[in-house]
Amino acid sequence: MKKLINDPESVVSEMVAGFVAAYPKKVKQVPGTNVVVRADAPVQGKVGIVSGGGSGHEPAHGGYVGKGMLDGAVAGEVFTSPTPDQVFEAIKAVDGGKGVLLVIKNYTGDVMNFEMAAELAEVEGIKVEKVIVNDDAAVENSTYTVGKRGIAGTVLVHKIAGALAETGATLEEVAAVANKVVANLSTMGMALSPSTIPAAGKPGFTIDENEMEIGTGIHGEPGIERSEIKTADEVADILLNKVVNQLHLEKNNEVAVMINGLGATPLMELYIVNNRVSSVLKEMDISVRETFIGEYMTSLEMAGCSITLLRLDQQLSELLDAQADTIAFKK
Amino acid sequence: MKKLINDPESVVSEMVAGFVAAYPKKVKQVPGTNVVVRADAPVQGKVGIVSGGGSGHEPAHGGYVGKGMLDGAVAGEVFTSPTPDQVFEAIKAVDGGKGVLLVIKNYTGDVMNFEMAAELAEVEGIKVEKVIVNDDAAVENSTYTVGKRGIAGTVLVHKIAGALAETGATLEEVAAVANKVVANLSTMGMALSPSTIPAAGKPGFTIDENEMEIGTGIHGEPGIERSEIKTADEVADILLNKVVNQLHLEKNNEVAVMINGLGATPLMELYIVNNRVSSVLKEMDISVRETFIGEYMTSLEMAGCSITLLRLDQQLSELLDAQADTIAFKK
Amino acid sequence: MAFTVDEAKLWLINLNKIYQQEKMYLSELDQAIGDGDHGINMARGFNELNKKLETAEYHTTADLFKDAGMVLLSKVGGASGPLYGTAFIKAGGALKDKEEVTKEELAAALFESLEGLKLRGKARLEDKTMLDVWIPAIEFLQNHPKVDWDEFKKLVKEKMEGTKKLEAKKGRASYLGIRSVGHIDPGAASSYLLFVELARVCEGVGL
Amino acid sequence: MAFTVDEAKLWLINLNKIYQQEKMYLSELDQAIGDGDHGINMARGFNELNKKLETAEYHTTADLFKDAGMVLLSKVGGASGPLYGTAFIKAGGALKDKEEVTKEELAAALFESLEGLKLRGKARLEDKTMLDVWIPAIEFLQNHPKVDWDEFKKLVKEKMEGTKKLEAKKGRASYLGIRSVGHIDPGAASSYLLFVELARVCEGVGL
Ligand SMILES: Nc1ncnc2c1ncn2[C@@H]1O[C@H](COP(=O)(O)OP(=O)(O)O)[C@@H](O)[C@H]1O
Ligand SMILES: Nc1ncnc2c1ncn2[C@@H]1O[C@H](COP(=O)(O)OP(=O)(O)O)[C@@H](O)[C@H]1O
Ligand SMILES: [Mg+2]
Ligand SMILES: [Mg+2]
Ligand SMILES: [Mg+2]
Ligand SMILES: [Mg+2]
Repeated sequence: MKKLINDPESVVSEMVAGFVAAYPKKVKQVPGTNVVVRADAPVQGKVGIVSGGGSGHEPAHGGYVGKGMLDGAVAGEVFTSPTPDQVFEAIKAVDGGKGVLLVIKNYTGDVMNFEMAAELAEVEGIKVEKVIVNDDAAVENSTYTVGKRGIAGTVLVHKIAGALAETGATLEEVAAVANKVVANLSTMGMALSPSTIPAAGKPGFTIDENEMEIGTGIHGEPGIERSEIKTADEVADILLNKVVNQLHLEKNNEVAVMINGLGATPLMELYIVNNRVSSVLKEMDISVRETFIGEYMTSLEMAGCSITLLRLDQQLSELLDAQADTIAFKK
Repeated sequence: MKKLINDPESVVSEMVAGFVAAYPKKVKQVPGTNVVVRADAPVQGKVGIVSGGGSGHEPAHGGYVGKGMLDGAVAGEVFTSPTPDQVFEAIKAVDGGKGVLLVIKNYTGDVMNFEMAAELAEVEGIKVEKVIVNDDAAVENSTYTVGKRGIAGTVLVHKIAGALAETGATLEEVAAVANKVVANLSTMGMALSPSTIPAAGKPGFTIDENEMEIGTGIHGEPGIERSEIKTADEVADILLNKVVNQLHLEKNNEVAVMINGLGATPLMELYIVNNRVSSVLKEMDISVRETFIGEYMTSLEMAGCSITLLRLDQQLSELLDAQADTIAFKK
Repeated sequence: MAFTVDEAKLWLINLNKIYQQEKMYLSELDQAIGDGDHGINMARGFNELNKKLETAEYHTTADLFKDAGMVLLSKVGGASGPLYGTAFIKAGGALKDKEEVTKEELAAALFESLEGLKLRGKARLEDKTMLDVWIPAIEFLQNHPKVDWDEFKKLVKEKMEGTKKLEAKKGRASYLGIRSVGHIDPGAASSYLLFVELARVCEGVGL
Repeated sequence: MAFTVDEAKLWLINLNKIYQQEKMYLSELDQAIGDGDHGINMARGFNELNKKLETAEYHTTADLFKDAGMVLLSKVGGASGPLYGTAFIKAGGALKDKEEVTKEELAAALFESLEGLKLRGKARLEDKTMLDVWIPAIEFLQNHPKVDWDEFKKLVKEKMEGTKKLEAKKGRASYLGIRSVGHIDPGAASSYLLFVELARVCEGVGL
């Protein structure tokens, strides 16, 4: 394991400290926690939005704290959901009187911890709504299982819910639009190499020089299936196909596209993937309103990428276009 | 070699195509070249700024094309300076009548190719100035050698020269401020793992599990010295020290800080490095006007980072703060 | 003989030692079918709990368990944090202010823990989770007026190992689908360790 | 006997084959003390040149060289592109419209190439660059009225290998300082190949 760290036990607290030190005009830390909130939090008369999860997904989630997106982000230990007390601190720090929306990625741990925090907040009289993001097309949905995971598409939920919250909308309205995004959102990922949790010291899985994993999540976990390594175009086709089918996209639909790097994959390769994605979508007469390419939701130093599509309508388009001024996402 | 590519021979052209397809409102490609220019190029009455170099440094340089930074970027083959004809195409495409500034990183190849392009442009009656960026503190300067390399600090030259060009300044003024940035700029890098040129198929150097390279550049080349792997704080101290000395920084100086990831190093680790950098600078009474953390000038999938400091004065501060609207750098 | 606050404390202190020892083993189980942090999470949480136990004084097992639950809740994280946290908080709640706890009372308290786990995690038997150890363990305690602790240890071991053949329906391992078969569930393993250590402590006082 | 446009063409066509063969070798030399692309650059440039030669017709060596220089300039890239490009353009310029070229004229043309290289790259002898092959090679050609091509080949080989002991002062290898010692300069190696192939062609026509 080769990492620029001091002590595996303190990576999260040092990361949060280094992050807050870099951007004092944009964010502040809730003392004694790994919670980061807008410098001007709580914003009175605005629904607060809190997200978070395990660390190791940077710039998620602290990078999305700011005007037009999140009010607060909670950083758990690496790949480990944050605890209810930390989430509760975030809720309290961002509540400006209109209630707080929790944007939760669909993992058992995240759901349970955020739920318990919501219960604590309600006891204190803070109105809380939850939206569960489950954009991962790799996992089958079933009433007997926990269902699909939340992965990179979550950033677009932050963007659009955040934009609506800026307009002074109610908690119910903000939750409704977040759920609408989730209903129109699909992501599929793949990995060429695994990532290593600092405290574990060795990678989450091993993978041969000529293999790749399809359907990986963002927690260094193995994917849904393993295959021979393929070209960028073939990979793009596999991922895109799954996502397009999942969303039942049709001619003349309009979408936003996100090509997300998982950590170690150069931007060059993401652009090459987009070269294929954009031409396939064009052939399908699906129009692309905006393309996001970069590292939005990573998995430490995993090599690989995910493709996200969000089907847009008038409302979602306008909110997507709205101003956002965060550290990792500016419009 | 595990890469998301189709053919090592065509990575650059596919990358440029995928890039331009993603951002049609911001950039356009000069047909038949790997040159990318502002969508509104040439901007009349504004000095044009062209930079570029080998590919593999993404988001440099295409990501910095846009209002307030570059007018054009030329992408050579991977880690290979672009050829004079391509640079010449960029100069022609961005000249709005006030001449063109070439921002060149100090490599023999870049200097020669850009110089030849400048000679071609002058024959056509286009006024051209050149600024050579040599911010790499790892390399000793000497009249007998080529001198210091240009690395991540180059992005701040783009930022500040670009901001002045937006004000309608003359070519001489823009070149002068670019040179002022260079005179106050210093960067030092290190690597934990090498990168692989697609067409070469294997890494540029090998490095043991318990070793690191100090003083690496951005071309997958070995560094200046090899040492035992150290903690993030120790690494930060080594790099920062060198840069602070190089600039002869003193109490009450004001600087901009850039912690640049070389490709595979997670943002988490860059934040941890900044945790140290910001506290050491504070102890030294050097004030930080702004901190940039992220992947600004990469070396494919190399793991490692560089630290850049730019000493600011009134003029540089104002230009640093000015608006910029590019794909990879927004203010 | 009875289970007092000292026994409860001994259980948790020993458990901490065990989770520190088994940190890598539990994480490796989690690397195979999850995200590889289960041992790290348990070791972090119980280490914090241990620090607390070194300084705090408790008069009742109920208070001890409630506090333990709160520490685990705020220090373990992930899926196991709210689950183990809930388990101890519920057990504490069930024991009220009793100073000594009989075997029946302990069984009843742990039954409340199990109910809490089910409510929080919504998992069922054979979903390949810690419940596959908890459900048979509590059933055994409730159905045997006099517990044969060796039998009990054998049972939880069997059930823990039995998760190997199951396909996960809950938790991260469920994303692997059929590929989750063939691996022991990490939470079942940590729960197995918890029950074995409970058995040892109970044997010691002849419960 | 003379060096005609056919010989010039043969030289470049053979050189292309050689650079394709030695692509990995030259890149490995460059990986040791540079950025690892020299073989890739040369192979790309000469491949393009070869394509051009397959279709274009030339009446003079001068035109052929000038065109070759332009192709190399726009296809090789890096440091070697402008250098080899310049070398051929300068040689072409020196040869004007001669249809046949004597040994003296060829030597004089290559001397112009060398002057171009020096002007463009500002390197000097023993800076560990291609000049460490070019300078002695041209000197030899100019100082020997009748060239012993075997001697010539021996000389350029020696000079190429001689770069091993030098510390680089120019080009990327200079960043390595003392660590550049012990490796052959990749540009010296590609220039060595260029001169060896020139010798073979000249031998063939008895120049
Ligand atoms: N819904 C659930 N009900 C009961 N136990 C669960 C549930 N989901 C997960 N678990 C248990 O939690 C364990 C994983 O814990 P841990 O690795 O610490 O958290 P995470 O999965 O969030 O990384 C699993 O092995 C399983 O036994
Ligand atoms: N200033 C110079 N003068 C002459 N030759 C040079 C000079 N700089 C570099 N070279 C030659 O160029 C070679 C490297 O070429 P190449 O690898 O293609 O370009 P780059 O160094 O830009 O990657 C070196 O081995 C050296 O022989
Ligand atoms: Mg986890
Ligand atoms: Mg090169
Ligand atoms: Mg886990
Ligand atoms: Mg090279």
